[in-house]
Amino acid sequence: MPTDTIPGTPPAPVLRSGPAQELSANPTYLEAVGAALDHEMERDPNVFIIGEDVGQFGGAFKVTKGFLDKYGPRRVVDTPIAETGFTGLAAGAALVGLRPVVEFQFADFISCAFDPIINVLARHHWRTGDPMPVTMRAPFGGRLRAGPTHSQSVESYFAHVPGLKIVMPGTPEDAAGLLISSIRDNNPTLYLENKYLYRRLRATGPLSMEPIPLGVAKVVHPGKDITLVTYSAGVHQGVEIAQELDKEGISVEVVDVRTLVPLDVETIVNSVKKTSRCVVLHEAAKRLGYGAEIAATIQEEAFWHLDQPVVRIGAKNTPTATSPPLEDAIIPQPAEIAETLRKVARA
Amino acid sequence: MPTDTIPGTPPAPVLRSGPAQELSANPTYLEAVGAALDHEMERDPNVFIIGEDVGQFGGAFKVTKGFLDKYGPRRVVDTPIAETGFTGLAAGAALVGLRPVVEFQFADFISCAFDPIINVLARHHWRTGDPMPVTMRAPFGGRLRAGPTHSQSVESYFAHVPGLKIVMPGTPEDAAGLLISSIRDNNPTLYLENKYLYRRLRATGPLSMEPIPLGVAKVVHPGKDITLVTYSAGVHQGVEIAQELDKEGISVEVVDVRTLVPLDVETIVNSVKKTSRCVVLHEAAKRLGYGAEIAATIQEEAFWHLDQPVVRIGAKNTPTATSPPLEDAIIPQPAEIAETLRKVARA
Amino acid sequence: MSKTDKKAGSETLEGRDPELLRRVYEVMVLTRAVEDRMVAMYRGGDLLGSLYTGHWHEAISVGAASCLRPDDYMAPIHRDLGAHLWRGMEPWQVMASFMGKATSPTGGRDGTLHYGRLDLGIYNLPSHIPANFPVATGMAFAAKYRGEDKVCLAFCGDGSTSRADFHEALTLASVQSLPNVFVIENNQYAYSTPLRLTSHSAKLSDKAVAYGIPGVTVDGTDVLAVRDAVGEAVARARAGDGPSIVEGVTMRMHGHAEHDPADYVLKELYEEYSKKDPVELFENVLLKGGVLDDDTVKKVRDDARQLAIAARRKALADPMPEPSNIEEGVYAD
Amino acid sequence: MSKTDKKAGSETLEGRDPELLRRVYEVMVLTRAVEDRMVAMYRGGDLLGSLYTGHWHEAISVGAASCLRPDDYMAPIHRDLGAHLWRGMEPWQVMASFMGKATSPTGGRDGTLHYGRLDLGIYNLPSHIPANFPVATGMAFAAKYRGEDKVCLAFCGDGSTSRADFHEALTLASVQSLPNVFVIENNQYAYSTPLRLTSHSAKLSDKAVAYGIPGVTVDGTDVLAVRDAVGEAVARARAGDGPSIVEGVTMRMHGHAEHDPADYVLKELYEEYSKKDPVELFENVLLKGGVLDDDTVKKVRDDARQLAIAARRKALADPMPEPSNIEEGVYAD
Ligand SMILES: Cc1ncc(C[n+]2csc(CCOP(=O)(O)OP(=O)(O)O)c2C)c(N)n1
Ligand SMILES: Cc1ncc(C[n+]2csc(CCOP(=O)(O)OP(=O)(O)O)c2C)c(N)n1
Ligand SMILES: [Mg+2]
Ligand SMILES: [Mg+2]
Repeated sequence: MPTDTIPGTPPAPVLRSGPAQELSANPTYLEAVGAALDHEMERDPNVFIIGEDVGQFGGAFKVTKGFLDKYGPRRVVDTPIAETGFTGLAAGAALVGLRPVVEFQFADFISCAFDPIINVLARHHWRTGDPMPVTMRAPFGGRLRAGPTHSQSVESYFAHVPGLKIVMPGTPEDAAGLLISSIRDNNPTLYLENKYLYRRLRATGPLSMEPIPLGVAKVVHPGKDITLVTYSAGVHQGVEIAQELDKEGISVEVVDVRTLVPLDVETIVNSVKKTSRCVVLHEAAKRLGYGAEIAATIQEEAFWHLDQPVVRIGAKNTPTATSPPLEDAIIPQPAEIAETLRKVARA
Repeated sequence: MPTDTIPGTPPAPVLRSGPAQELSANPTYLEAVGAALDHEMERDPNVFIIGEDVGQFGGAFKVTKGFLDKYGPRRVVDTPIAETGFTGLAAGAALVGLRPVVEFQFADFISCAFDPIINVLARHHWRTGDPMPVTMRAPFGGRLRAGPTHSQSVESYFAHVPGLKIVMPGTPEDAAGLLISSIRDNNPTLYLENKYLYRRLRATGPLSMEPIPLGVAKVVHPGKDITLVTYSAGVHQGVEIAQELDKEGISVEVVDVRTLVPLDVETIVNSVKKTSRCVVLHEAAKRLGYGAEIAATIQEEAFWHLDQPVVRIGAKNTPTATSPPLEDAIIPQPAEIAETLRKVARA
Repeated sequence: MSKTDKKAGSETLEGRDPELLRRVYEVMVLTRAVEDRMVAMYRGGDLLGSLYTGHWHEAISVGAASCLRPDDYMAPIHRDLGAHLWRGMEPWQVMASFMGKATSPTGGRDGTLHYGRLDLGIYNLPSHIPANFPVATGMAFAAKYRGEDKVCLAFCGDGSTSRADFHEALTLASVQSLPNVFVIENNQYAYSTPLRLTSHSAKLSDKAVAYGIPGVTVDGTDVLAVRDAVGEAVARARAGDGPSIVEGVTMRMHGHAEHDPADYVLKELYEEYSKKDPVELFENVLLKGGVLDDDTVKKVRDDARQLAIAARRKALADPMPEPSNIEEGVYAD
Repeated sequence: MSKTDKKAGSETLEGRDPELLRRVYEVMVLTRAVEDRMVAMYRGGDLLGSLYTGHWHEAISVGAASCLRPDDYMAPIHRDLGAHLWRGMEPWQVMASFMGKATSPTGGRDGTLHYGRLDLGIYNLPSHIPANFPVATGMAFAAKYRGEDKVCLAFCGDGSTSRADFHEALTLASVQSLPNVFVIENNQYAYSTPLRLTSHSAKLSDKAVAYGIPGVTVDGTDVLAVRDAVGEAVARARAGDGPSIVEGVTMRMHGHAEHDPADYVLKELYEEYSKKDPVELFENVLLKGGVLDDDTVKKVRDDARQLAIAARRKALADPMPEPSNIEEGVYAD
């Protein structure tokens, strides 16, 4: 590692002490992201946030509200609309010792940074041995009636690419702990925030700022009849459905993979070896959604334990519609998910 | 369809009669692409080719050699280095009745047009009902010692995206017939040319200019013990290996899917239902390679016919190295493919 | 902010077609009336998401669109209701789009600002800005390819000038001498981002120098100044002399969208521009010039209000789409 | 082609440090010697793929690099062997890179022109051009962030000025007033594409107007003209006054790469520039100015040749990499 990447950053003056945002007793998913970012910026003067409208405006979804007052324009950087440019900028800053956190206003616009993400950030360490600690935050997903170019699930655009980590928290607790680990990770990390959950999902209590390791899945609801492998919004959906099916005598084990890359195959496979049946759920379109990788892997690793084929649930292979009746027909609904679990469990 | 998209193009003067390029008796994969493009440009005045160095230079790989002399600069358009720009230009031209064929100099550089491809071209027809007949040609793949940013397999960047068709011919005959269908198709089509095959693979005889329908797989080597599902360079590799394994008493059925989207699931599944064993092969990295979609689909559709799990063969989950011993260790080699087929067939 | 290059075009009405001036005025008034109704609908919770309006963009949007022939192409943005209405878009269709109704131009598949109709020669853009710029070069390319003398007029905001699409489209249009006119609607802000964080050039029209094409900045609240500049640019493009940039300077008088209180905006700017309502300014010019009298003005405003009210009634009554065919139409036959 | 803005800087050597001039000359000579050897290696089939050389780029590459401090950052391209050598890159490492040897800076994982060493403050760019431009803004951003007075110097070709990365990087650097210097190596062609199909602006440095920053065009075969212009720009950046563009006009005297016969190039250009070898031109200036005498010139050229020969020998003898750890290092710890 070149000497001049040893952090030489002067201790960053904090212009205002205390948290950038006051947290509620049961912080939301949105508050959890903000609190974790705040925590890391306080802890490490090399961490800064860059993106469109992240300063005075506090970001389109208000994740960075209060950050400008607390950290100043040096560490809270408003950019022109230039996704290719500021993603490449983050790469250059990371190469020489900073730890940029890039905010994409909507995950849909990460398409404009696809080139630098896969060709500048992802492949760099393997090519050169240089570090590339960039965290890319992006609010993704549908159900907000935002239409084909404001509702995309983007994980499948990137999961094939070597050198990226992909983090998709499903709870406020994980949102905090996984963002902290992402920022401390020395690799380019795609941290995808389900914007539908921002204000709808709350933590059960105060948040811990302990890092949660990347690559460790979690059994969020134990069960014995069937395994539901999912992530992001699928987690709370899955748990609610599992609780309902418990009453019907179907015991669903819900596994939250939490990070798609690296993927904790062991935890998934162990659950399937126990239940012998598996459904994979995500909001993204089904064709080459990450469910394809998970299903293909499960049948490779646990074929002899499977009583039924692994079933994938994803959105229809269409863009995401704006109009409610259309969007609801495209994105998997709880009733449909429950029905699929029943069918596979009872088959 | 708006009235002014009814082709109003004046018959295009052909400046020089006869083929743009003389074909050899057994045309190469490269000649097949050029001949099919030439055929369509002669046939339809709305078809034009646009890209970097496609004019006087005839393109980096010489696919359009002779085209400028034959069709002139109006229909053979040299561009600045502006992948986002000329891909969007093609979309606009297609909307009002032209049929652009875009050449990306290397498939690696299609990353710079990822945004318009998925957000402007792919989703447009579903959103609006307008046509979007754009064909995007890109030379992809490794084994030319060209390294991490000149050797990429790009199909997995796009196969998740609704509205695109993805065509990956494995023989000169298919290269011609599938390109003709792609150009006549009213949808954005990604036509991926394996550049390693350009001068290495020859047709068995003169080429037919009959269109080959998109979405129809082909059994290129019949067999009964095991199915090898593949595409592009995997086709001739697979057939050669199948012939070798015939001698060992292992009968391999090689299925060339030819188009990834739409995917001919029926032909694949029928073969697997016959052989009960399946290996999927591609040059792209394994994680979320298209083999994941194929394997997941097969176990969904033919689970009860499978004697063994579907095995995926793909490149290692690393960038593609430049140095021969490294690249050869990353990209699947014939011996490794044959060995996997033996294992699965005999298991 | 960008200084304007030329005096406002409204000093004199000499040599201008009164009939055309009246039509321009009518569409500007209708635009305002429809958007005011839509703001009410937003506040009343009738719309799906947020609402993007073009208050104070009417002069640029209608003025520029009015320089085109019906068979020319257009690639407008979310501030350009006026340009759509000029071309014959029905107000109720626009409302239906913001409501996700079955009767919207996309049948509710897309929605909000995505209502462009190709049968009116208008590109229906995605959210990514300015994706319409490269597409506009393609429409212009097609016209030139066919030997037609059509022009394509594309709009973008100040904030969009920093994007890849802007640069690559302008580069292509200039080296290929395409019949394009690129109008920059400089409303001082990109969402919350002020101009100085978007561009360091003195004027946004200075970017024309990078492409070796004409660039001019005009008062975007003066519809005749816009018409003069865009008219020149359209004539140049039609004559085969290539693309130009026209910057119109105005102010975004509402939030980025209606959900945005826009408390980040400098009060002075609001004060300055509250005195520069493009519709009122033009109305006064026409009254002073004797093209309109008070009765006509009243009638135009009443008709616009009635049309907007009727549109609102129809849009509210229109059905939501039915999902049965949702998987159809991903691919064209 | 771009006209130059200022007279060549070589009119006088007054006030220039002879020691520095000698070092610049030595590195230019070494660059030529090494590239001539590599051309021979290419023809001899010793290299993996093609070979990109910087013949006639030596003045821009070495001249610009020589304006930096050792702790400044640099983001050079495939014409800039000279800049790498100025910083201490070993010739044999470059040859090893084009051969995919284990001893190349990437150990054969990447290769050919991808040999930049971060320990020399040099970014190792991917193939996508000019991806090094946004990265260069980040290195400059980091320096400013830390209150250091480091500068980042980035190079690109004429053909790269049309790309997204060029525009977005320049926009960012200008609005944030980053300590960047952007050097455009205008060698008249982008692969087979002549300048007129790349840009419609009179000069490539005119693009600076779009970003409100200084832009200047100099004779890229005159190393002192380059040094004067880049030196000014570096001083400006270091003083906190923001980025600039310096265009150096030269000619690509070989094919795009050695496989390319470049028969599309205008003969006149070859003729004009065959008389403008930057190394010879500078040599004559130094001889005339009494900074060098014939013996020193002979010694410098002999030493360079010997160094290049030794490098070739070592690179040829070096081992190919061993694949056992190929899956390691995709992720950093
Ligand atoms: C590529 C891209 N990045 C970000 C956005 C989010 N966004 C939508 S509108 C907007 C501001 C646009 O400002 P400007 O171009 O000035 O147009 P205005 O809204 O001010 O009329 C932003 C950042 C987007 N639509 N596309
Ligand atoms: C985004 C992208 N598109 C296409 C290419 C292929 N390519 C490599 S070098 C080159 C020409 C570059 O010309 P210029 O920028 O003038 O540099 P020069 O080689 O002339 O020094 C092209 C088209 C590329 N590397 N990156
Ligand atoms: Mg604006
Ligand atoms: Mg060049």
